[in-house]
Amino acid sequence: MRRAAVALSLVVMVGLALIIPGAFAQQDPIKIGVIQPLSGSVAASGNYIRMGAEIARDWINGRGGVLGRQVQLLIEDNKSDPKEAATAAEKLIVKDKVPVIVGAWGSSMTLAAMPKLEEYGVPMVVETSSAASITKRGNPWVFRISPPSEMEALGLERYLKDLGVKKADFLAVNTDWGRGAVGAFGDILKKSGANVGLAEFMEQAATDMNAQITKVKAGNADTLFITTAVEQITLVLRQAQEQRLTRKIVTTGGSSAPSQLIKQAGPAAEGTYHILFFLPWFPEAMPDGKLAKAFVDEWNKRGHPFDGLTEGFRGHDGVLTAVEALKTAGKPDPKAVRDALWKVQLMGLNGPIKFEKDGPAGKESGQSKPSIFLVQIKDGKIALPAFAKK
Amino acid sequence: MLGATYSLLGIGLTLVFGLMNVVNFAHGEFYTLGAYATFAALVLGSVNFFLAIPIAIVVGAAAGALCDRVLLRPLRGASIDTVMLVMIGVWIAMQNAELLGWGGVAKNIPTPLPTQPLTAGPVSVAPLRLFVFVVSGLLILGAHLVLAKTKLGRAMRATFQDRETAALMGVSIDRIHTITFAFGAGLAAAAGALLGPVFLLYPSMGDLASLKAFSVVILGGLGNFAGAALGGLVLGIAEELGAGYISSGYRDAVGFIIIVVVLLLRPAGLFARAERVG
Amino acid sequence: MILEVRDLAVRFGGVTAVGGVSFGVAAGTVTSLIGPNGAGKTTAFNVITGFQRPTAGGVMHDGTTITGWRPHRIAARGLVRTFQKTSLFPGLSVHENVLTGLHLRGRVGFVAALLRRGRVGAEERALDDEAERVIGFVGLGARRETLASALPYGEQRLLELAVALAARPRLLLLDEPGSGMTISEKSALAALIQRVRDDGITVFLVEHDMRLVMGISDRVLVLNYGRLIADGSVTEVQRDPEVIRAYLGTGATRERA
Amino acid sequence: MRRSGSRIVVAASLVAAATAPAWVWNPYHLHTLIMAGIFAVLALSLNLLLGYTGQLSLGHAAFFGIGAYASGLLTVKLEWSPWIGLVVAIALPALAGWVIGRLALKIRGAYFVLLTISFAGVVSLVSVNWMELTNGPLGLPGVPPLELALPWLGEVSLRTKSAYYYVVVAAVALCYLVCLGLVRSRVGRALVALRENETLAESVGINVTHYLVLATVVSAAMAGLGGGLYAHYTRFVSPEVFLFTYTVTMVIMVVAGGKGTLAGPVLGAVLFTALPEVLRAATSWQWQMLLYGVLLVIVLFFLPQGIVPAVQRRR
Repeated sequence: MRRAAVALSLVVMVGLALIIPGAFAQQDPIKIGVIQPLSGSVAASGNYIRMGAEIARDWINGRGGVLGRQVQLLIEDNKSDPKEAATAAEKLIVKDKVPVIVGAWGSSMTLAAMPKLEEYGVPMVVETSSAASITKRGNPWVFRISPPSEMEALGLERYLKDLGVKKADFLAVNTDWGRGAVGAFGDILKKSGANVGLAEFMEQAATDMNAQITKVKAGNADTLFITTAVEQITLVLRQAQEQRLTRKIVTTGGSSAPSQLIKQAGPAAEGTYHILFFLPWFPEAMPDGKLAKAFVDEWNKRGHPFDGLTEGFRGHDGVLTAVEALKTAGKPDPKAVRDALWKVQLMGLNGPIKFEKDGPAGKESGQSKPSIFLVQIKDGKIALPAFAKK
Repeated sequence: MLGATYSLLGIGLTLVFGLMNVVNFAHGEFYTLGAYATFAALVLGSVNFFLAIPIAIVVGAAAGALCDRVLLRPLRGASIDTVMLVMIGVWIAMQNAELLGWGGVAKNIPTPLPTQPLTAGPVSVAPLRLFVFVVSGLLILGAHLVLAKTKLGRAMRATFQDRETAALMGVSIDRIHTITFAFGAGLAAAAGALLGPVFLLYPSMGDLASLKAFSVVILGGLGNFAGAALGGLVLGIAEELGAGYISSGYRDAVGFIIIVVVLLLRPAGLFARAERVG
Repeated sequence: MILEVRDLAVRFGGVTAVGGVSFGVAAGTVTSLIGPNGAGKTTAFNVITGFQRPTAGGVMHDGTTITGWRPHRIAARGLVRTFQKTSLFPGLSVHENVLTGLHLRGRVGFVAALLRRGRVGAEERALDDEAERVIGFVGLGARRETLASALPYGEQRLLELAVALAARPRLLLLDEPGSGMTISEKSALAALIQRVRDDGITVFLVEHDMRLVMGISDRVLVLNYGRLIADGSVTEVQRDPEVIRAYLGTGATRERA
Repeated sequence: MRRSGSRIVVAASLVAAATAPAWVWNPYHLHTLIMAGIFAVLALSLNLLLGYTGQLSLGHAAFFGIGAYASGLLTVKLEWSPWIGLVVAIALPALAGWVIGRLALKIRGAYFVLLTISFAGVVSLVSVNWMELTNGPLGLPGVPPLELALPWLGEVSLRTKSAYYYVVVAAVALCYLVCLGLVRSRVGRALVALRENETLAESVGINVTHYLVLATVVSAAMAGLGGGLYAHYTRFVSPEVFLFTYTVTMVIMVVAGGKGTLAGPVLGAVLFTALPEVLRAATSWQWQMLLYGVLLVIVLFFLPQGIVPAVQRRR
């Protein structure tokens, strides 16, 4: 019988553990779900976005919240794993009953969470993911403020001549993001009459890229496009310098944190170009200079790493978008928020946010058209290239 | 270049397995610990870079000794899977503790060495990499000398050969196990301290290190010191060649494929002498 | 001859363990293989039961060459062995040990195990009865549910014998079954071996205890440095001058086995 | 007497499991239960190798992932019926298991572990790099849900959680019965003999190769079934299915639950699927995985044999 008792108590414990937390659901603040990779391989970026989201929350609450209620962020870790992203979405929607979610960083995580949005009818503001398929799948609950690689490449098109790109190689992280960027930028280059050389990939966790750099060095391209997280860019730049690779280097994706590169790669970063979506060095040059300035100041005041700003702004914009939709909807109801998202028109840190229809007719997802900026590292400082100044 | 640090990682792992029959999944975490300890000593404690490395080794070894004393000693005699799973738990806990303590943002260890590469004819080498290679080589040599020449080393080898007989000869098995584990952890920490400045520091950096260490160990034969040292070099070279000639995406596959082939052709490891049967 | 070994040689690198040995084992007898340590007795056993490939020579069972066969196939022909070092299924009970030994007597395969529960049940009952019989035969009836690893040493050796008997041997090869046993246990073992033979099972024995060997053997083979130096009845072998020399020469180290 | 006690518990849990959708009103908890069910299939599968033959496969995520991809690819790219996909999700890993089993003839213990890790590593890299087949890191979105065509009810979509829950429970029951059938027969004893003493097993006529390959094939097939169920449930497959963490989770479930027992893996799957969710509710994200690791160490420290054997010993 003792065996039975022990087994029974285990079952009861699990049951209680599952049920009790749900019993204390509070009514007061309006909840917004946030799904980010807070641990695992891409934890750094996910944490910056969390910090940005928290600033937006505090500002909004400081202004009296939304609909007369405070905003509460329910932050979930997707551990850089799609299964966890789906589970987190399920939890946020079903248990916490959030009317809107901001997330889920990587494209595979967003794609894994998307069936849940459709299943329960809850909208999600996608803040980072770049895969084209996210808005092309016909999921009418998806609203993306980050640019898919195609859009980013289009944004670069106008600078291609000034950059003087004739033939370019690609070095990208072997993920949906890196693969997508290589395709998109390659298409734009071909369209504008430049040649596309090598496309080399590296694993997300790889630390030694010498072999890829050797291959690039053996080619005759004039430009190297790099798409990966800032840590890996640092390593690539350092190793490229060790190998004396002389190429014009352009990083894509907007998260390359040039000031971090200056610190960690030093002279190896000199002369490189970076596509960014937020320029914390020149807040006044941003579409809403005052907002940008305030955000940068607040970020520094909180002691967050300055280098995280190029990512953190997305958390702010994501939450701001969600709150704006809540305000328009007038009630924290997922369906109303979804309808309201179509009407959102606001100025974020990146620039204007307004959703256009994308994807199969009748089931369109929302896609905002983000602003795209280009900076260069010059004399150990970040500079706007002459041709990119407004 | 990296081969030498792979060897350091592999030697630690192989010793722990050979002597203690523990599959140490937390091995990479001692590597991470070594890297962060260097960072802490250097940046927070403003200690000289060359002093920070031995500090990191000591910290790693101390953590290893603690881990053995607290977790492994009471579990001696438990099945190998149980112990392995405990180490998996340690791995998860340590990695997340690092995440908690240091944050997920990558850190950089500044070095006093010049970044301009040294050139000798067609070969160019970064001074830092040369430094890493030389120090790793010295550490491997040192570890070998400890094992081959000292009384402690003899006791360790005796334990490896035959635990009961060693115990009869008055060797304290518990003590030897603690020392072995600390030794392995210290070597892993040394690898972390050395590679930290080459790469960047982040909490999950140990995962890749563990993977490499396992590849090295299997290449060299489980429990085989010389095999691990050679295995590290072979893996380092094979990866370079593999990435150069095959698609770079399959770079890490090279390690796996070597493991499979070696296992099938020479299950005792590439450098094991044929065992006498009977 | 139930078993014939012809010109058997086994070399490890440069070391010769067995160097060209030929002998036969007659059906229905107890035949012993003796010799000083390192004489190649266990190696010969290993070759006969398929655990070791010979460098040269062959093994025939009932006129069929079984050299190089895998051990389980040889076992299926009725050649079953025990081991010098105690070899049991330590985590299983006495009953489960014997049931596992009965493997060859069952027919149920993967598909039947999943689909034909009725047949499995019938077979399991039959095997259970058989296990009961074997356990009773070696006198471990009272220990049925004890874990093998928890048995005292002497009973572990009996259990080994039971597991081997469960495999329904026609030729039972025992590798030092009496080592480590007390004198009274050994005499019980001797009686047991004779009962096994009376059941029609040929016994081939490697043993150091001369009293045990001489008491029960119908025939004795003597191996020294990998060569057969004597082959005959107990009395013949005891008088053989070469045997006496071999034993006196190495007598000092012999007891260490 | 004691037996009847445990029977009551078993019966009660069976009734609870069978009626769960009726009283688990929160779909999130049902989701957790479905995931627990899928992991129970995986844990049972791993247990067959680890618990019975004593061979630890640390590449089990490979079989799981192959199953998920097989079903995902057939249904997404060729638009075959998910049921056929599910069958292939069982067959293909079984084939892979056969290959691994054959390769592993002479390899045991730690070497087997490393062989399986490497196998998983290679498969995972293929899934990332073979863009034409797998979509690479982009993954396969839009895996269709399982549909059931019943002649008297018309087409029933198993899209709803409670319906899918029963599919998963049926799969767990099936795997449990397969394991039970094997274990309680001559076949199971042969597997255990492999674990306990391979040499002795051979000497009493057990064909070690045959049973090792058999165990690997059955185990791989079950893991593949788990993968297929996963693919049609989350409706998205990406290379992350090969993550080492999946294998680690399975091993945790088996060893902590009690390897070599049938109830252990199932209990382990339920507990260790629920634990992260409990931690999710109990603490902020920073502490979740840290506590998970610590709890794992504690469980093993005090119950090195696993929960079920510990409970059995105390009866």
